[in-house]
Amino acid sequence: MSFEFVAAELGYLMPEILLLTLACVVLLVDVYLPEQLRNLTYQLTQGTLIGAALMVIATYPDSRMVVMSGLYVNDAMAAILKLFILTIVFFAFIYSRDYLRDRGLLRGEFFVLGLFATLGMLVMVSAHSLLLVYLGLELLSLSLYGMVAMQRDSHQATEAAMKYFVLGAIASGMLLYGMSMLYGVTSSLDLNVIAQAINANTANKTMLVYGLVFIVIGLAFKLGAVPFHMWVPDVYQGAPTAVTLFISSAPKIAAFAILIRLLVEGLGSLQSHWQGMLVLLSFLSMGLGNIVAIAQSNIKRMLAYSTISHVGFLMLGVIAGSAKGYGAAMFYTIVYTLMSLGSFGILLLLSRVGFDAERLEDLKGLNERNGWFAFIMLILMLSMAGIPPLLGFWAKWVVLAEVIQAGYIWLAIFAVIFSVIGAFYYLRIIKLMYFDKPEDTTSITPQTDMQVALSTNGLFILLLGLVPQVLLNFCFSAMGV
Amino acid sequence: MFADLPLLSLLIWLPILGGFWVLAVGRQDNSGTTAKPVALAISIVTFVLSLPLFFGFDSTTPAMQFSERLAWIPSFNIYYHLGVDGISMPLIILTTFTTVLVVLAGWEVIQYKSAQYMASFLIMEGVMIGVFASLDAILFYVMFEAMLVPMFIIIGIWGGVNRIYATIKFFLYTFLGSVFMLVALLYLYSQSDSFYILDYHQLKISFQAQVLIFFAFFMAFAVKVPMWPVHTWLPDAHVEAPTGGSVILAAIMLKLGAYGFLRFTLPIVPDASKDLDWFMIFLSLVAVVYIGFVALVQKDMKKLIAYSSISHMGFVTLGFFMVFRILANTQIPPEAATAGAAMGIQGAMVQMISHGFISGAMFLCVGVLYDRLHSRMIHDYGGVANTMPLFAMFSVFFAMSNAGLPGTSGFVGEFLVILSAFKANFWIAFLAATTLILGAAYTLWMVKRVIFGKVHNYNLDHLEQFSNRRRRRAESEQLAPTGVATLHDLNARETTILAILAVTVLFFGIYPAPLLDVMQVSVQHLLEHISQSKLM
Amino acid sequence: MLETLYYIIKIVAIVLPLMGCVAYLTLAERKVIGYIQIRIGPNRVNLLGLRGVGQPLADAIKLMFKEIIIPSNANRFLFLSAPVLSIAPALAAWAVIPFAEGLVLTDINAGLLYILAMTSLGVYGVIIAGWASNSKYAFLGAMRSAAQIVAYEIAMGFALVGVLMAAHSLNLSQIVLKQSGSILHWYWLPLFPLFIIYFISAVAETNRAPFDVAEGESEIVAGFHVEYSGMLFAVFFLAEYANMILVSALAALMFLGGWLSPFQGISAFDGTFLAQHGFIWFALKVSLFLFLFLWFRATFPRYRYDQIMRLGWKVFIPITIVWIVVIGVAVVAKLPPWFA
Amino acid sequence: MLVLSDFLILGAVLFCLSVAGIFLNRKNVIILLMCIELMLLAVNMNFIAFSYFNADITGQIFVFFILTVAAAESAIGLAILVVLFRNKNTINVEDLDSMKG
Amino acid sequence: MLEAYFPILLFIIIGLVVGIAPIGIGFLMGAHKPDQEKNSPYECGFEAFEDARMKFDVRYYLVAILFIIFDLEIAFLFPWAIVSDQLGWFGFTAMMIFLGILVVGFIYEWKKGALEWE
Repeated sequence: MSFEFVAAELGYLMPEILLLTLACVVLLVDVYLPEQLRNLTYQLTQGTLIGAALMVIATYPDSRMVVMSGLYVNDAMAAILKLFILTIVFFAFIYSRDYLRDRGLLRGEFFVLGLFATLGMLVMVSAHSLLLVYLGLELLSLSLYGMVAMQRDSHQATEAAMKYFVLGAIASGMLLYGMSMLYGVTSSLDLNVIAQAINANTANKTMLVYGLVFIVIGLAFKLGAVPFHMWVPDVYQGAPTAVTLFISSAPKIAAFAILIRLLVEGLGSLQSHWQGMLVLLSFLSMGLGNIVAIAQSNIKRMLAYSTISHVGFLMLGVIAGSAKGYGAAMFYTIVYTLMSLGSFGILLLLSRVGFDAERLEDLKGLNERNGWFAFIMLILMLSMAGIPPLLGFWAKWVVLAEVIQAGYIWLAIFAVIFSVIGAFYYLRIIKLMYFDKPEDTTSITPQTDMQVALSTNGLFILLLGLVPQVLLNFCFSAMGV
Repeated sequence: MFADLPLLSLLIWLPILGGFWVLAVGRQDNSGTTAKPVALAISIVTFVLSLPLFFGFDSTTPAMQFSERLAWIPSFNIYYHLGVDGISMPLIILTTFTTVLVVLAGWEVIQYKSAQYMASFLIMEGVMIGVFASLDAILFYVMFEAMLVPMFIIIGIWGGVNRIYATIKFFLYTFLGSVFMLVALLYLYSQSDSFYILDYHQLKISFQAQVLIFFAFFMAFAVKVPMWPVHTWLPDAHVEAPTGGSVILAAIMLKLGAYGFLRFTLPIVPDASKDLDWFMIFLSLVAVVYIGFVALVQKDMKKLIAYSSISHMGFVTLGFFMVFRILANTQIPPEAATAGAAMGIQGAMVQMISHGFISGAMFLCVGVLYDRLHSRMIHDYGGVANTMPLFAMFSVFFAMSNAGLPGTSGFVGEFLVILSAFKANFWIAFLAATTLILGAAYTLWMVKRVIFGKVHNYNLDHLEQFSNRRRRRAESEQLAPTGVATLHDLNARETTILAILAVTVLFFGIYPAPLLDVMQVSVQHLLEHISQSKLM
Repeated sequence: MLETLYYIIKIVAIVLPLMGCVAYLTLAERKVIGYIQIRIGPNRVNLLGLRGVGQPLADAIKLMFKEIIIPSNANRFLFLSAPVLSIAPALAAWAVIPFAEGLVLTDINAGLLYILAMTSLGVYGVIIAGWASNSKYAFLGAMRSAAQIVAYEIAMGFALVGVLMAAHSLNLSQIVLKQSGSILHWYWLPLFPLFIIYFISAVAETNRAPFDVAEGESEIVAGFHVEYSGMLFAVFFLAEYANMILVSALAALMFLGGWLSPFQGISAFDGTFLAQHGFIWFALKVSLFLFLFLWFRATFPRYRYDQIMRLGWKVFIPITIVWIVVIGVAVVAKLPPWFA
Repeated sequence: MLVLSDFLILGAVLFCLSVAGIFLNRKNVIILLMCIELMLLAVNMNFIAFSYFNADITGQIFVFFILTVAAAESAIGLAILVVLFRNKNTINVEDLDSMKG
Repeated sequence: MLEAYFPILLFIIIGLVVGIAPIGIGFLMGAHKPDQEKNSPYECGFEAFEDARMKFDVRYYLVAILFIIFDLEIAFLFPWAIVSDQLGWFGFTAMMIFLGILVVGFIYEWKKGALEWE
């Protein structure tokens, strides 16, 4: 690899550069800030995200640009995913603020770690080299480990952090091992070169597939697909809800991005090999996720299993193996993160000083306590269950359409059966909110910005469900459909 | 003047947006003093707007009318495509009509979160119209599923004691059924690259695929109808639902399943339908006969009517799936066979409409009683005619029409179906005809026990504690007159509702021609599709 | 095979004098400190008529006959391996030290890296000794020592980065040769802060006074090796002094021009033996640093532990970072005479 | 002379050892951390072997980054270990079971 | 090139021998009369009443963690330092960014009191 540095190419990296710089600034500002000005950290963080988003828009590429000697790619997919990541993180911070303040976690570290995690995600999204994939992934993962462990006096949080750490590290190890095989066979870390080498049939197929297995396992670990999902429920349950919110939302987008970058852009010609593996992972994830979720009494844990099942659905789009299929998977990922964001947002809304809304019972009678947010939660849950015309339905719909197009009808049938099973536990939440009497009648009075944000989040799911083409256009154009 | 209005869109979106408006104006107010009039106004406007559909309808063409077509999801060739023909148009009017009555029915009873109640029904109305008006398969599916949510909420919030079990059962049953349809639609899309339902009617499909698609559709529509043995959600849902919910369920939602058979199964997979018609006929007859017997032993009035609905809907599916037998019958001339088949379908259609009116009316009657005494048990009543003569009159009338009394609309449908059944097979016709007896038996027996006989006048709430019947009886005689004895007759609102229904039932019973006319051409057209093989 | 033998002979030729130096460094220490404190120091064991010169030999023989005590509950294997782990790297590092031009066992390119690796291994001996002894004092001493070594290793590492930036080579001979010219070309001048920091860090790394809290006789008796006796203790002792010589040698190589003559480039001395490069200059420079070690011990009181850590983290590291930036500019700007 | 496959086999053996260590070890979290480290070293072994035999330097650059990340990872791992121990007074793997379901 | 490292291996072995030999001599020549008191760990005259491998200050951990990070930074600086003259201003700027981030972290831990020891 020869490295040619062209200063002008730095322009494409502006979002990342800005994020990194300002994350450092936030870190420094925070340590010098007196306690009563702590809000400034928050505002700076949000400003940073907005700035980065503007940069993404400013650097929106007309065509696929591979810069920095093949390390970094800026294409429509990258730009769109980045915008969503930044927006989702922005919302996540709005939701988290009061919760964190109540628990004494509203420290600069949370925001700085969040920003670094975001940076990691952006790097993953734009990675065009195994090296960058790895670095972005680790930057994200390490920040997340830290965020989970932030609640130092909580047994569960630290235990969750440990589990997350160990299993996350194993995942990285697996991924790396696979990458080493790819590198060995193709002598390059550049995804394009790898793809060409495989296409040209100069590469040793056996070793490639051997490496591919490890890469898929590593990705499955990171995504939380069965049977590599062990960490998901524990981390979701143990982490402070604000962190769970964070983990369950934007990082999925980044994980999706590397799934595409590695499997499709890098190893596209091995499709026949990875398709089979993904079919298995997807089937197991949808099945186990939905079935086990029914048995949960902790809502965070339930949502964790729901995540697992959604990951299975997401993979359906990738299994389809067509550009449209990838677009469908991208659509699914984005929609899922939006729903997850909103659902955990509601949980944060219900939590107060000294009280974490975690049990299913805590949602009882939400309709009487606050009809509007019960309605928002209703939308979110129905959307997760895939009831039309909400966005979640379209997400399931497009991946199913594509997987059927690809001929996997049996998989689609199982998918719909599992989603009906899944509908049960979402309905149970609606039941608790609407049909049961509240146990606790304290009114819910969130800050205005939180109200606005949550409402936007929920209504987005509802209204965009009526015109899904808007979002579909983004996803399909990103995949060049 | 209506020609250039997007009438169908209006019919769909007016109630839905109106529903949200009702939510907004009435959110602070449990009893709904503002929400209810607004809701009523919206439902009436919607009904009025639906009338031009009927009067402006060109019954000489099978083509889709009042069409609207907008690109919706161009990536998948999905259009916002609406239109009605002679099959769907009457059902839309049935929907708008019933909704007005339902809103009225909830006027006094609903005192808890009234705005949400009214809004749910209005949204429901819009969505149901959407189902009937959709010409795009995905639009249809979206509407078909979206309907579950308001109903889920209606049963869950305003329902009876076991409402939660019932509503979740209802939701999951219907949801499970319909997702298979989704897979089938997606498969059809992968074959035709289109979601236009009428395109599917032209599509050539291999037999094996047809069978699979048939069963996928069957899962969706049979649950909705509901056919035996997937009917078990219906009695539960009916029993637990508030009166309005029951009415909508019985009058319209069940029709969606039957409509689905007509719109999807028969024309899209005629070969599979033909091959499997024995299966459908068998299930329909089971519904007619076996469920009829089940209805006979019910103690709960709502349950009884629910089973009666299943039984009547069996008639509808029977009418649909008999056509293959009739067309294949070599003993009658082909023209007669075609006419007979058309008669069967038309009869089933009329049966659908009339059952919509009648079962709705019967649920309203039960609702009237339930509002007063908070019991649906037959044995808690008796001699109601003494205290509520007006009500008794209506009850008896609707019971008669439910049993298929000539002169009421209930008779027309049943008669036509049985008549055409004779052209298929005597034994089918014979078994179908038992409904005349069974229907009369269970309905009239219920009426006898509730309306006539000795007046029950004890305080039900007080007597709840005694499980022993004799002890109850003994207790009751020492109490001051309560119960049935204290009933007051129908008020003006209730009278109006029931009277409107009674007039309608009578009108179509005596003069079904308008209904049959609008259907005629569309049904003929449909038959052509059914009788062509779609094999690849 | 013959080659191996040849190497072994060479190695022995390095190790034996080195051990001799170590032995006599102990004597020198006692003597120097004695004189600084205005007393005589060891003067009883005469050898070749010199008073006190036999002292190290006598000490060695005494230690040989001492009982080796292995405390109960100690981890026997680790307990015994700790001293070996201390001394082996301290000796092995000499493999790449050039004593004069070309006078080096093996002239590898990554010499400095190798040295760094070897000196870093020394800390294991300390930690293992403290852990294996199963004694609170030993444990505490080991922890302190480890934290201290680790802290100063960073400062030391940064200082070495400065040297590398100036020399552009990891090869120690190259580093020396880059300094040729005159005494002003030696790196002590351009890298003055790093030079000072390197040497102080070296003192701390070897756990020598005034940074000897790990042993801290008056607080924790003897720190990590409190439980060691006889020859086990002797080996630790040897390791400490061998390390002292090693870091002095490194300081001489990297900052004082190794074997280069200080009179190089001064015309008055041209042609005299003083201007000749050679082992003698190297030895003198090493001796100078060793003398400083002894001088420190005689002069400074022991630092408090928090002062040690503060010095390492909050003074040395910032200074080294700043100086690296300064040198970076100088290197890129090709500042003469050192970076041209 | 050593050939590529020798290094790969060594790498694979190290990798398997680490995975086995992670999944068989039920006692001490620190051992888990060490196994993870071993796993990364196994990968490094692969990368360096490939880099050497393919005469391509990028593999070694990757190793450099892996080393760095491994250090950061172990730093975070140790930090989590410390808070975990302060909370639960144990670092026994089997005691990490407060969440079930 | 690897041959140059052979003497190093020899040297390490000899270093180990030099370490082991005196200990062996010590065992051979020295007395060997252990008793319980002699073998008990040093404890200022008290009986040892608990395991010596006790809990210790978390700061030691902290130092260890910081060390790992900083030492790695040095590992990055080494190769750069060697070729810093060839890289010119580009290499310099890149490394300054790297050092800058390092300094940010350093300031952070300083302000957070991770370097305090009292």
